[in-house]
Amino acid sequence: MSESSTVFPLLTVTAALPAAGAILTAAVPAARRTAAKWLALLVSLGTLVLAAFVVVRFEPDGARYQLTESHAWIEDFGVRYELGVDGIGVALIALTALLIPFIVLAGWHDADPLETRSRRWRPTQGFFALILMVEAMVILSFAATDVFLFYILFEAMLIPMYFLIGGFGDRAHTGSDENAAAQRSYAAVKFLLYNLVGGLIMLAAVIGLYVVAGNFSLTEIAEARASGSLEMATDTERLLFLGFFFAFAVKAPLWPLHTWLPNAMGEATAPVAVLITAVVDKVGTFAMLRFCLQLFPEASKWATPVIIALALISIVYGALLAVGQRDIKRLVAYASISHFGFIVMGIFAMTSQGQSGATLYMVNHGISTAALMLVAGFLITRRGSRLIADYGGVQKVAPVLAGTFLVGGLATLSLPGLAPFVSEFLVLVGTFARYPVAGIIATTGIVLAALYTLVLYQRTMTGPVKEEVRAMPDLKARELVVVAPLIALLLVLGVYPKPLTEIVDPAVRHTMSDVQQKDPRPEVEAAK
Amino acid sequence: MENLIALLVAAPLLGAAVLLCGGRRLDRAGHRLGTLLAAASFVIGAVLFFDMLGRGAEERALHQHLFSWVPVESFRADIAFQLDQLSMTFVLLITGVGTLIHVYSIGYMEHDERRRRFFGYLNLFLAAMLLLVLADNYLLLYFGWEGVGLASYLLIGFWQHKPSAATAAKKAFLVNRVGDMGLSIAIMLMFTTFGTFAFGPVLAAAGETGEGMLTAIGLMLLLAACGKSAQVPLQSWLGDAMEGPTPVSALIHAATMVTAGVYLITRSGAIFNAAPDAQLAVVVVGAVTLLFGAIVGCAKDDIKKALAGSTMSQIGYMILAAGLGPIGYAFAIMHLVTHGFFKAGLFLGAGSVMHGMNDEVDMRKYGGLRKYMPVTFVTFGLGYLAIIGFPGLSGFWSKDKIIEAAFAKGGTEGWILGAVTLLGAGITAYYMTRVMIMTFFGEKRWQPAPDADAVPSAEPAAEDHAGRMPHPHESPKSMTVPMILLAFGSVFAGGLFSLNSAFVHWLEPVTAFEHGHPPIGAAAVTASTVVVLLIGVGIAYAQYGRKPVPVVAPRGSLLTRAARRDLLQDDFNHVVLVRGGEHLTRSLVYMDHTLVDGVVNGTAASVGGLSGRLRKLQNGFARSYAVSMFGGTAVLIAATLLMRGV
Amino acid sequence: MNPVNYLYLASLLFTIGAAGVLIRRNAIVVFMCVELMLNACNLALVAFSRMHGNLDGQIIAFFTMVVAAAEVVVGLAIIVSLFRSRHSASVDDASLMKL
Amino acid sequence: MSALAAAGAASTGEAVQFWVLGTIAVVGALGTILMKRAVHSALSLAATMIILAVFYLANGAYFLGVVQIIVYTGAIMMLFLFVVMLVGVTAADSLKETIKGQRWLAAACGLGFGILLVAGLGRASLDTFEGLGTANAGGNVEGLAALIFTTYVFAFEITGALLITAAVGAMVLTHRERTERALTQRELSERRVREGKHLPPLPAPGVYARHNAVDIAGLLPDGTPSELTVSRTLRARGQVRDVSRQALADLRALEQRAEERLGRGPSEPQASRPQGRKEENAQ
Repeated sequence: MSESSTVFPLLTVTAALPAAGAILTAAVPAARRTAAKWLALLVSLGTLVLAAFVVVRFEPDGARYQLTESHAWIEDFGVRYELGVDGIGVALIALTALLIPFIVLAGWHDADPLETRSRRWRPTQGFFALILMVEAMVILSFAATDVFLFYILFEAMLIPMYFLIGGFGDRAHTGSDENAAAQRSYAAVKFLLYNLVGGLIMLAAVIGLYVVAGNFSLTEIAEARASGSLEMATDTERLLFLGFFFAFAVKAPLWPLHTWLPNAMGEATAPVAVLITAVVDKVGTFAMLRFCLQLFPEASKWATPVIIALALISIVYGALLAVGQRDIKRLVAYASISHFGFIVMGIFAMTSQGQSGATLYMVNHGISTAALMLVAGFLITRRGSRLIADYGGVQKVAPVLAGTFLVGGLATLSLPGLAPFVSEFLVLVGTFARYPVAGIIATTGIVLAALYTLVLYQRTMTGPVKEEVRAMPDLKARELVVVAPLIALLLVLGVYPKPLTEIVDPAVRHTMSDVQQKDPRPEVEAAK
Repeated sequence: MENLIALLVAAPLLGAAVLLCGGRRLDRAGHRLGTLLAAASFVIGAVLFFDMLGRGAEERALHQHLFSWVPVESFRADIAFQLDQLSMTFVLLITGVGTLIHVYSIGYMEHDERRRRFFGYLNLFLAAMLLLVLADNYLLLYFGWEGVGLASYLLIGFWQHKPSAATAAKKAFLVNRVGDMGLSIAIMLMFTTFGTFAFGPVLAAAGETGEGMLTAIGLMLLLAACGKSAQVPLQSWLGDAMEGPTPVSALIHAATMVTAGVYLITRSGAIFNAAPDAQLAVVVVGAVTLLFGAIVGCAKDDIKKALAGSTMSQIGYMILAAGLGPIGYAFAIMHLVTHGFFKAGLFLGAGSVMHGMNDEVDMRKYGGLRKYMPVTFVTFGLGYLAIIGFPGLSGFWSKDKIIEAAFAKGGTEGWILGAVTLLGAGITAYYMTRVMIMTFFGEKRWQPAPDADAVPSAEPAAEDHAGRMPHPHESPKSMTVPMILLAFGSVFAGGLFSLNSAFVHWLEPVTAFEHGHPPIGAAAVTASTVVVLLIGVGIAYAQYGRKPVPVVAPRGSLLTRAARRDLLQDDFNHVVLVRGGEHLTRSLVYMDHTLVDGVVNGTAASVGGLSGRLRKLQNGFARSYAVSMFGGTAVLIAATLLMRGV
Repeated sequence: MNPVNYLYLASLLFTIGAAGVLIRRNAIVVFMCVELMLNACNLALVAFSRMHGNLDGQIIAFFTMVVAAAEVVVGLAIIVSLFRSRHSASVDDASLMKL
Repeated sequence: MSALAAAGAASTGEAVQFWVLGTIAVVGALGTILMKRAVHSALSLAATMIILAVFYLANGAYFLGVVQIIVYTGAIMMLFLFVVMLVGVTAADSLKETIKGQRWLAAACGLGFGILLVAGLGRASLDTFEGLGTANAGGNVEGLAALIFTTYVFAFEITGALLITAAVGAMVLTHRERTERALTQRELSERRVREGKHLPPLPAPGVYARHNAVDIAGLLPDGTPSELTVSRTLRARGQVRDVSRQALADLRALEQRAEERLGRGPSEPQASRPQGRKEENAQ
């Protein structure tokens, strides 16, 4: 890409603001905990505003990558600090910037120190600083068009996440504190190891790509591939593809690389769990769409059947396991695995419906999971237990909580009128158009989704009121502020997703042309 | 004028939004607002109706395109409405009956502290149902389809503290979901086949594709219809759905929602007409359900469940008729409408009875109620006559036509179907008579209601009556008036529709109509119908009218016991699906923990062990390290030399 | 005679020195062996300088000597302090690298 | 040996010199690694180094040759000897191998390495030797100086820095700061009393001494040698000479010589000797 960078480095600023905010938040003295919270909230809101600018400045029908910035970084290896967003990136940046304020707000009290150890002991500051740091990295990775830069972010993200999972566990744990701490660190280490392994394999592939292509610029390589000036031996391409895909599949997570997610989401606090599944994991699926398909179109097509199969397994398997869970958060985690299966399937269905559906799915799943998980978090903090069996009849004592929980659940089972339905149906249609059998099998997922959601709702919210929950207070103002906008968003996007699809579609069209795929034409037309 | 269509949906939707988000301050006025908006919707419907009458038969259909819903490349789903005669029929039925039931509920739910939410749900249902029938493409229809499913879920489980209610609601939703699977697959098939799923293009192009594809689509649609309309094999939820408040049973599970399947099939007539196999499947499903429901209805002692069985079988009639193709569509819809009237009436009557009997639902504990609640008795009686098809009443006209059409199907099929429908009519007469007698005639068999916690505590007026002898009384006006109106409907609607077959002509532009000619003349069919009917009534009277009804149900024959348990179909589900599913999930959870996770942990452990072994090599003696260094250098040199050499 | 023999000699000495480093336990002797190796290198360098006909080789050898001197000084100092602390000059006694 | 410039090809004289001295050098090297005592190793290394110096000269590296003799053999090797004296002979000197398989590994590596080097040299085409005639034309030292102060000036400076650092480092390492005042004799004796052992001064060595024998432990009444009598350093070096047997042997030798000196007649011995022999036979 040429040196021509936009007048105002909007993307950099959008990512830099939370980063700076993180440092400031971390610097807040121990006594001024509330100040740190407010600071974090304001910063995240500011980022949201900047993200809104990004969305506005982005012209759907303009160039493929917009708001581009390009600066030399490591000349010797042709590594450049290269940013640029297509519709997909814009959508996901918007999602990230949108969710973080809610996460911050929902985690308002999650990191309050139970005891004051020392004057320098300030977990709260650390908690919010880490969240902001993650936000910065995620946004930047959605905007990075330099493979190496992306890789760095992809890996660096793990560090704050590791501390968020391992350092700030869910206080509603079963058993002794030591036991809980052990489980928490186990989850954190598991998360780290899984993603590191994936990352290392990806690193190998990145280096391999450099050896083959001679630079790291996604745009240049993609153009070279498209124009045919850069030939790759079939095996090379496939190996590189697998290297990239493995890392993304771990992050996504795709069966059978999924087992870190339930632990991580179960042990982390609800907001962090949302951060994991709704924001960070999206980087994986996003990267599949942006890097795997653009850089290795042939290999992608070659691997498609296997990946579709894995995605199918994830869908059904995740849903079935969700049915079998006894822990609310683990249930949501497995539900997410099922949903990620849908996303991956949509991406590799290689139809425009599938891919726009997948992109929408990323956004909608982010919102719906956030709604469900955060409400679940409120529920759990009230009762102090994650076990479904410990609840019952909550609906009677806390109707608003139950109502929001139900809406979140219905979104998860993708009820029409709520955002996830649109994306899920698009994915299904897109897949069905090319792989009818897969499409049909995947539809069983919607029944299973209904099963685990409604079972969860029934066991926790309905039935006779349990003694422990009798005194449970309903949602407080802060919590309503968190949940209400999310639900509103779900409804709006469910009925009027057009703005989103308009941003996404051109990018999808580009991707489709990258992989030289056309939507299968309907029989009737084909007959004519 | 077509801009009004959106208002039809908007009015109840607004009501739902306001009532559900409104909070407690609306508790006092909530029900009025809900009823008002339902009525408003009805008025709009009526206006549109008369406007429609004002136009010629062909240009009656109205279209309104609000906005594009999901535009992705060739995938175009719009929020757009289509109001033709078929939709209009439903609109009037839904809003009309809906409004009446709103009114009824005002009285019925009076003592429930969550009445506001109840009305919110009812409005939500109306909106969804209207969306379903007004949609101009299948995806939007799917929207409404799931919407009504949601509403029914919420309403069945309205008394959520009752585990049975919660379970029933969940069951209903799940079974419906299975059906929805069919619908969504059907839509995908349409999209891949026709490149669209709007009614117009799809139905127009139906002929252009292979019959196999059409059959597939048809069967998928049928699956959907089975789910929503409680047809075998997806009927199991309807019985349990009676856990919901009675008005809900009347509105959703008798008059409107459960008939959505019939609407779907009729609406997709073009597809079915071109796919005889699918049609056959439809007919078979209808016939089977017709008998199934009827038999179940005979065995139930719970008045609502008995009525539910009858609903099932009546819808079986409609489905069957719809399966007959052009000769049947019109009658299916006609029976649907009349059934909407009298079944709603019957349910409201049942509700009124329960209202008077501390929510006792067991008919064996009724008896001789006609003196205590005359209005209920009369209206219920009229409904009863209508449903058994007593000549001159609504049910007679519609059902008789269906039986004729069944015979007119021709060939052995025709005979079989005709026989089945006739038999069904007989059984209907039997079980309805049974209900009638057990409830209103004979001596009192009232029992003190069991104490409150066994009985659903929040069912209105339950606590205060608990443990005391019931003192049956007529229900308040708000409840009786709707019953009376519905009774009128159930008496005259059929006749009205059949005046020089107005209804058929009304629908003809939408569902092409061709006259079916039964091999035996229409008169003969009618005659036989009446005969069968009388036989059924006679048997019932002999069994229940002559000798006193035992309060505790006798063990009964094998068939009876099976029928009491919904012909064991439910148990089958439980054993195969529920148990099996539980085992499957449990084993999967175990596998996930041991196998998938185990592999990873195993690798980690082995790596640890290996490194432990490698540690032994590091003996800490500088000289041995030096050796290794030296050896390494030697190897390197050797390597370089070899490289050079090569 | 071909001066290349000097190189052979150098390599021979180097090898001997290396072997000595490996088999002797006395730190001082080990050091001597290191010196021997360095000297061998010097010889080689000098021979090379003769071969190429310029003095760079000798320069390098000179630097080697300087560095060797420094190394010896420091090394011996270390040995002395080690001996003071643990009354032994055996390299095996300093097996602190063991985990 | 050429006058001022090592010619490309070596003269016969140089050849002779090479073979003779080269052999000695190798022997010296072997001695370095095989001699038991560090002192001997040092000396044989010195020999090797001197020979190397000669070779330098032969190769036209006059400056280096001289430096080799002065710096290496003169300074560094002396330093070695000093340290050896300081440390003395230690148990580490024994050639016995303590690490299992170390020696074989070392031998294998060394052999392989050597073979590799030789092979490498053999493969390389090193037949053309320019000779230093031109380079040394202006004198070897001048040539080196010209290079050092032009091309290699930075390296030169840095080596200067290195040397200084090394010197300082050596001082730091070896210098022992005395933190507390040295104990006076009185304090020492008081401490001895406090500790309650060896109230009297340590027993003296050198019982049975025939020369000033600080390394002979004194004998306790029961005839066993007492370590206490020997200085700590000697003990550390393991240089305590075993007394009991040695001393008796010396005693016998003493008596014998005394007899010879006194010149006893052979008779008694002859008389006595058979008896003694008988006794021996009897025993």
